[in-house]
Amino acid sequence: MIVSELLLPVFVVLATLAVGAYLVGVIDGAIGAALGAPRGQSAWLAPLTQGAWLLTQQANTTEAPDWRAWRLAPALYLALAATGLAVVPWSPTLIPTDLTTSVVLWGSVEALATVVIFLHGWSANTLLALIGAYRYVALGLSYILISMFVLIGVALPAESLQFSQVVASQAEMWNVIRQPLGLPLFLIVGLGMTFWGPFNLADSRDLAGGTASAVSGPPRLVWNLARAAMLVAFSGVAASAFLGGWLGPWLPGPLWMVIKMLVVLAVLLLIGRLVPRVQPERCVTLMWVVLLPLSFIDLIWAGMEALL
Amino acid sequence: MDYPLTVDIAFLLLAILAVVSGWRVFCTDSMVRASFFLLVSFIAVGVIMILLAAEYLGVAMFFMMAVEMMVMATFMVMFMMNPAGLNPMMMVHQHKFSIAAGVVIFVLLAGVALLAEFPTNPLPADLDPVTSLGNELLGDSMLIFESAGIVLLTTMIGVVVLSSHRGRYGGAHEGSMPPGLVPGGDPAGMPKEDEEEGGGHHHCH
Amino acid sequence: MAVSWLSRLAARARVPVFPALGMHGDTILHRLALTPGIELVDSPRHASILLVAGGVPPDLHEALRRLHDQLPAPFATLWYRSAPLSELAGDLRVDDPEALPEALKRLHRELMSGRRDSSPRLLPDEPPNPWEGLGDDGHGGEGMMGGVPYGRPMAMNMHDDIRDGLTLDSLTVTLGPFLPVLPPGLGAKVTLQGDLVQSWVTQLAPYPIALENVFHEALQRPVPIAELELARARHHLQRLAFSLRLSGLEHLALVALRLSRGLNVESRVGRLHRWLTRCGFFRLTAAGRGRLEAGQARRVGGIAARAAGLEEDLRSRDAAYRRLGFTPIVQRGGDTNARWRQTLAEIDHSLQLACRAEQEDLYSEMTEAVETPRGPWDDYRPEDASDILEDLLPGLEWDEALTTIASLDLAGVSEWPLEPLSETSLKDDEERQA
Amino acid sequence: MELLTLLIVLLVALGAGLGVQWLAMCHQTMPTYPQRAPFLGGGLPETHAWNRYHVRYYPMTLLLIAFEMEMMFMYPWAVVYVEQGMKAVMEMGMFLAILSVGIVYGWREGVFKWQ
Amino acid sequence: MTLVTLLLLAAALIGIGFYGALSQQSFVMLMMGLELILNGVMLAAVAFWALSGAGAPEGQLLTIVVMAVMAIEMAMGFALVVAVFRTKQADVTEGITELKH
Repeated sequence: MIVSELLLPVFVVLATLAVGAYLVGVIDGAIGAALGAPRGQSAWLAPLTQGAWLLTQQANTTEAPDWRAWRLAPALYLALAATGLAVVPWSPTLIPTDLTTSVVLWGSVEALATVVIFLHGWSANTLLALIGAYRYVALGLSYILISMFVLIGVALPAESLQFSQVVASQAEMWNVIRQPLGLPLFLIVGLGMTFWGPFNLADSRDLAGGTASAVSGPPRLVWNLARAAMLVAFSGVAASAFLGGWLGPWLPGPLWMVIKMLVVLAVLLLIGRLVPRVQPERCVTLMWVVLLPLSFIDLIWAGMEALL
Repeated sequence: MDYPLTVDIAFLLLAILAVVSGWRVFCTDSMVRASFFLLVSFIAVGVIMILLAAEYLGVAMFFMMAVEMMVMATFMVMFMMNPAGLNPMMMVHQHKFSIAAGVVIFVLLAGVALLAEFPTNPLPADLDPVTSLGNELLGDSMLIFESAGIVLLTTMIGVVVLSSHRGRYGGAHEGSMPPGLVPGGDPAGMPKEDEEEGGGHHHCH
Repeated sequence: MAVSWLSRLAARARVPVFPALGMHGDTILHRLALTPGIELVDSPRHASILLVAGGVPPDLHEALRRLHDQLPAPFATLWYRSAPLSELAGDLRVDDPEALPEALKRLHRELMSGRRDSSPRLLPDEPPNPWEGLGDDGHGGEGMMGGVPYGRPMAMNMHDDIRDGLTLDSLTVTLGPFLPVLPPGLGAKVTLQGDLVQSWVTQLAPYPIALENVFHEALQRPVPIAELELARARHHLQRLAFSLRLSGLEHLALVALRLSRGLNVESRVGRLHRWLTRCGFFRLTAAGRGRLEAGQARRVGGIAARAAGLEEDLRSRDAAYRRLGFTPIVQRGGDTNARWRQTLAEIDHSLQLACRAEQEDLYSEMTEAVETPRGPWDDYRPEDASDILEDLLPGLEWDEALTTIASLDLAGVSEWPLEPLSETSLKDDEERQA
Repeated sequence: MELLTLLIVLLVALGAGLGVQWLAMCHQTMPTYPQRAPFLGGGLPETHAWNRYHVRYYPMTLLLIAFEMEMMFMYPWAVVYVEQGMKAVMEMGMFLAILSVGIVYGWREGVFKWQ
Repeated sequence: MTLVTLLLLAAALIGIGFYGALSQQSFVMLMMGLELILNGVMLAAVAFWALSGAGAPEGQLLTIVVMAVMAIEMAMGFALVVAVFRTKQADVTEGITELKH
């Protein structure tokens, strides 16, 4: 009883987080190599060696950082990723946290992520990190509305705010087909949330690493890990909300989840490498003027579809 | 209604967290920390709401307050001197009076809570809080719901008018000038600039 | 036991190298970017090796010391074609570009296994201002804004705002000369309000760039046009690669670098151009900011001038080019976007010219002047124009400002030509690894 | 039980994140002052970076907190949407239409631009 | 966790909020005090809803309305701060009272 209801879900979430974060490194390396980065060591080993190096490096500090916030921010980001992954259902019976409002809980994870990323940049007390932090707030406050509209879109046919119900409602047809605008918009949200690729406004190259520019050693390892873990959590949510979660023929449910999550991850990492960074001002305008109306349309579409 | 012991312990910890972080808001030097202490206080209250079976309200509290406190932090940093609290400071007035007022309010409310007899009507077992809230919104309280929309719209327009500097018609202070009576002339019905600026001088404490 | 296992794993990591560029050091970076097992990082905090590439002028030594001390231990410094600072006389110096990647990797391995100690700190361990035990609370601060809390004064309101009339604090910093997102050697005193550049004063001009020898030869005797045009295209491709890397398009930057490395008359940039258009580079990243006035554009010359609509190209005066039917390409706009469109168009044009010139075996005829990739070189070499940034950048957001700088080729031309690197070895490198 | 699982997951992740940082750092010495100076490519700042930071998108954030309230109403609405049918469509349509006016107005006034 | 303990917690939050709202000079800090008061009010509303109101939906609606009030108060408050700051460069409450003169 304890094992099946408590230990197993906890183990599943934490193991997925760890293995998933490692796989993010592997897939990203493989995509990079496929796109023509010079081939060094095998992609399987690269994340491990990088992690080992960061563990042996000295942790940098700045002149007068906000110590507690600075050390807490990476750990909190990791904890948020874990929370996000905990609401993802793996099969009709294996659901780590089956809150009746798990969709809303995921929304709060998105909102809190903005706070944590801001805190990471703010507490370093250096110019480049500060700019990165504030830029991210502009993005974080813009994508949140899009994400909520899109997720309400998937909650409509399910008549519930529970991810397990959302998955169950896709038995006939996956939401990715039923609401064609939803997944692309949600993927953009995911890139924003993990500040990956085109929406890397927080840790970008023009800021010499942005919020992470003054961080080295173990704190940087935790930060990178948390970012990858958040990507994993996001892919889990995207797979449940749009790709039918555990549903699928022949294979057992959790396996389908893994496959779908890997697909979402690969797509996200590919977009991250192919699209240039968007300028902050353009990014905010794009979110509010183009993507927000699109998410409106998605919601109306979903509403009509659910009633017919 | 009886709750299991774990819930009671959790409530106790959360209550302490909510009060302590609420208190820390006013005695920390860093504005960012102050905003996020307030956020922690809200989150603790949100978790208590979830324990009370108001799952939707509790979780919604997280995301509403995360956004609001994020905005709060940016504004705090914008407008407060020494926003990170590098130098300790105490920007308070009527300090003793405020403490007294706070204590009096607490004692009064606590007295009401302790002495008044409230009916005990726990939640029906089959109640789905979210559904009942949804039905209420679309049914009896439809008017509240729609008027909230109007009020929010007014807020949005007011906010834009007040805060936006560079509007469609140029800068905010220019935009507030009526056009001149003759082309290129002084704005109609406006006092001269120096009169308008007359009373302003800085207050530093 | 566990530690040795960890350090053995760490020794196999990609070598994180932070490059501090001296004179003409950027050529080696193009090579390192394509070398397997080396990672060029953006912040010294993310590096285990500081690579000083090229000679650093003595007036920058102080900045170099500051940079050197910012790497977290364990780290080492490697000097490539550069004399080590006097305190670091025992450091490793490598002059052979082919031995460099291996030297970097070996250095990293030695650091990780503990066979080499971390480089010593050069500057004394003192705060910028003494603070301990001073001031109201023993942390150096006085009152609300005064004093030097923890060693530095607090930011104060210095300037009125340029855009929206809220007069908040401004930050003044000196940037460079080793900031990897700026052209090598450029240093400036910048005042920022929020993320907006409020004022920019160029303090250190970027290092003069060394052009390929063919441009210097062209001033003495006729040279093959094909060679001249290929050298021009190579220069532009390398600048494009820098900008693409800045905007997060690593793989396209590598495409541009590979193209420039193996450039011949058969090469074409059409595919690169199409990719750039499709991925939204022109719309999302290089959007119309940093517009040059005609006067500024004429001062900068070259691509910047032609992107602003000035039809100025010394090549149209050369009879041999006229025979090839040369007419200068121009864009309207004069902003970042127009400059990159112009750059791509000119690379393409240069390659076509080179192709035809080689078939007809044409030589340049005019020797009193030559159009360099940086601008016209007639009586004078193109000079440094980095002070136009002072007019151009105020009001731009940080990202826009850097994109604008990257799109402008502002450094003067060095009187010495580029030392040729051998081109064969790198191919071997890559093939061996694959 | 669900909340307990969530709590354990959260605490383990938080603990792991803090633990990795703490374990590796409890042995090391404090970096020197020159190392702690902010990285500006060899340059130096004059002051602390913390300042009254001029956020350039503040009208957008204010618009957001007003607009975001609508989410509070939308989630419960989504649950009863199918049950209530056209009535739900009409009411929420009206509500959203009212609020969209605000967004359009804000856009026309240029609040999404850097001020 | 009973109704009384919940109300005590709410009272404590409201008390601290009152202290903050009355004592802080800065306008933004004053708003934080108001927020804390509303926090206590929301908690009390939910407590009544769960333990004393038999789950009447109005209890939840009241909480949402309080939240809306909070959002409006914040948005308008900050907009006012911006407008006042632009003309007066003041961020403390005394600076705003001078508008009357």
